[in-house]
Amino acid sequence: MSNSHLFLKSGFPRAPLQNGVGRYVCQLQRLTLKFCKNNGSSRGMRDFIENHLVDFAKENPGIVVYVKPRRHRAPVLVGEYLNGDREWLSVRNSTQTEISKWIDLLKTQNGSSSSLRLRKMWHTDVPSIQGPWTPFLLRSPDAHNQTYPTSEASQPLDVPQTATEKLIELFKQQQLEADTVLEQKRAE
Amino acid sequence: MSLLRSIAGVIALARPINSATTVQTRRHFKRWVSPTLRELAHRVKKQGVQKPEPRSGFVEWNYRSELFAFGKRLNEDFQLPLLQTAFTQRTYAHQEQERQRKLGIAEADLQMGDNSQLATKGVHIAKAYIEAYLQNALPKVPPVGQQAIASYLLSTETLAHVCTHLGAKELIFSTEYPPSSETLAQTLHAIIGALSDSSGVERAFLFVRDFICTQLNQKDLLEIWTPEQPLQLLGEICTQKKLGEPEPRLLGDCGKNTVLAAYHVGIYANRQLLGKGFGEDLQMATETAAIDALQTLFEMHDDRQPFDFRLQLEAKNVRLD
Amino acid sequence: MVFLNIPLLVRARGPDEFWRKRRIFKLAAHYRSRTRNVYSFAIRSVHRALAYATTGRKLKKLDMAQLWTTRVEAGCQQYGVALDTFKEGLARSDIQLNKKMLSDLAIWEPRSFEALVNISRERAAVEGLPDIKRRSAFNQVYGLSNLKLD
Amino acid sequence: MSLLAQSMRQVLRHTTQRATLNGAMRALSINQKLQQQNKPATIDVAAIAKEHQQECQTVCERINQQVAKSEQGRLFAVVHLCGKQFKVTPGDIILVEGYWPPTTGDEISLDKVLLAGARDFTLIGRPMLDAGLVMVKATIIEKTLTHTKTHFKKKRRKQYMRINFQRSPNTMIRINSIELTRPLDGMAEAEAEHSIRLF
Repeated sequence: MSNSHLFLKSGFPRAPLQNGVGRYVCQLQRLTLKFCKNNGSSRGMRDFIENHLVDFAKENPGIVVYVKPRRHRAPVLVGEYLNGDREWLSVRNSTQTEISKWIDLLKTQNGSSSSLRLRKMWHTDVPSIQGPWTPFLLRSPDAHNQTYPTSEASQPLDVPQTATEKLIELFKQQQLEADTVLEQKRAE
Repeated sequence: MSLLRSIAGVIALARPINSATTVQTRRHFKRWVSPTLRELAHRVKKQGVQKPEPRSGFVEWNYRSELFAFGKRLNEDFQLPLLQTAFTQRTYAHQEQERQRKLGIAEADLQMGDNSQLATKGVHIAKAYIEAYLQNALPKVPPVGQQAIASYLLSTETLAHVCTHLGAKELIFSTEYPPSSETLAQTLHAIIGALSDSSGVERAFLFVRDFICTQLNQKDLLEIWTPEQPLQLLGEICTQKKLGEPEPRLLGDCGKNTVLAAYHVGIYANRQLLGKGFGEDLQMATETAAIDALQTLFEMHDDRQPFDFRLQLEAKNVRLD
Repeated sequence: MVFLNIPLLVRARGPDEFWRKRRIFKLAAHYRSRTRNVYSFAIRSVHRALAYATTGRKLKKLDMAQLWTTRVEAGCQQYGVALDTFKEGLARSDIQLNKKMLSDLAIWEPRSFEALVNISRERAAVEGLPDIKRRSAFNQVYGLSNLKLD
Repeated sequence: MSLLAQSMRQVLRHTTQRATLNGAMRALSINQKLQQQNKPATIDVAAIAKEHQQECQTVCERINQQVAKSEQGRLFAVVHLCGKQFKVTPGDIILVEGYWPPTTGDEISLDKVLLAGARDFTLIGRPMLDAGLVMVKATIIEKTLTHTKTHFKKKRRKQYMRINFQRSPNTMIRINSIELTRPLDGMAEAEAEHSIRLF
């Protein structure tokens, strides 16, 4: 029986339901705050509920907030997301500022991201616009029906000019100049 | 000697105990915790796979605030009773009425609206808007293609996918849980209908654009609709547009008589290249080349103008007959 | 006054080490037989794995950089330009695309990559960089003819 | 040796009707200036500069026509963001690592565009394209922490073992649209005001 499910899953960055293309929808659906009324470890949670919870609920009408006092149980934040993920966060002995930070994180998340190792930092379904490189891209069609070995393809490249070729070239240039001089004389 | 040793032993033992008591007693994991948890897990496993129980069955559940949050999350304003009717299925409504009748509640206040009319209205709005949107975004695609894309967008799977991701799965009143994709699709239509009733058709159009049309973002249109006989279709279109008769030419090949043969075929109409395609054999390569040519003619390529999802379609050109 | 009689003092074995060992066993769940089940074996391989993971994160960045350079080199080899000439040409015409972008363009946008090679080859010719005259080994089959240089 | 960038002319030899141009106007403009310095006086410099100017204008016209008829299709851009470069098209997702102030739901425009391109042309910035030429709009859709990375150090037989757990923040951005806002107008404007852009 494979134990791969115990290991950290890896994946690629995805946004649920093309979020952000049409409009941005906050993905946190429900937030449950569980705490104990008189235990010391829930003090931060109790302060947060007294001072900040109402403003938080006013600012984010799209998130349903449940408060669940439980006797002798550790304070816990549970966030439920639109794609069905459920993020369980123990906030034992944390102050109200830390709790509000964790709640902001829950609010801006798309799902429980702590369980996914990202393998890439970008994602696109249209990687190529000018067409991906193919071996046929730069091959000129006339190279297609050549049967190798052809003499022209088997020449060495960048062979330096031999002396005789250089001489022939110079002679030709002289010829040209001689002709042009002759023409000018004849023209006058 | 043994007496001395035993007294020393007791003293030695006594010291750590009272030292433990003086230090604030550190609470460790009790030794009975892990065996108990293991036993519980074993029993749960023995029970076998359980049916997922609905979230609405939990203690912390308030339907009214969930409805309110649903509306606010999509920053639309719904009328809550209307939205509630949008979520109640007809079968559930009947079941409720029977139960209330059995309890002897007077017939008058037994009315429990179901979402069938809202759903029909929603279907109507969604279909009209999507067709207008596709007409505006993909003008050159033939009606068959636009119809195929519209039916893909309005298919039950896509609608069910959108509905679950809007968070409606928990809010639906229906007999069976989890709700089937048909109920989810119908609920999404009902939500569109409810939205058009409570805040006007304009908002409903924006809702359809933002949640249903965006499923086409970066989507390969060939996956949704591929022309059946590309070559014949290409021939017809070339004659219509008087481009000249399309004829395939081999542009290149490699590994000709091996298993991994690759042919690169281009389709030309009077010396103008229409499309290029690869394939294992010539027939398949011409097929892909024809499809590629059709894509360029219909402007369905990946590198066409991307869909504009911030476009405000005026209501007048969305025929709501 | 607490009377500690013998039965009470039989054994006090302290906290349950199940949870401490569980953290190691979770990381070793996919190992082979004894290294998965025996704690002393598991902890060794887990420590080794965590050390590999830590160094691996740095190595991955170096490998990716190496991969990108080879791809860019292959890309500009088609046009008969050496990699350092290509990079020098781009730097001098102050185009600051990094290796990742150049390799992405070489694969997915060959026309833009060709334009960049053109610019850098022009710049190299103007500035007189050394090995601009070297022709590509596959000149008439591949892209050099596209550049239609003299 | 003709120093003019051949990319101006049709690049692909076989008869693809999609002409391939390269809009590297600014590269050319500065190119000519440099040529003038180290070119012997014999070659008529003004003629070459005029020809280059002409070439650039034709390219810009063709691009402007295509953009006017909105036939340029999907644009891609290379964007510089938080120290990294991304190749983006509309509808993409990119992730920025580390602390980044913008929060979810914000609409931002990314203006460090190094290169923008379409099927038929590429605009190469040196090093960046002009301020308002390419408009890349994006929305922030998620701000999370990565998964817990363990930084583990151990020295054998030296009783030295350190383990630190780390979850660094990252931001997911959706690219909404990339458009060319202004028509291209050759080099005239490029030299005129080299506004220093403070970033």
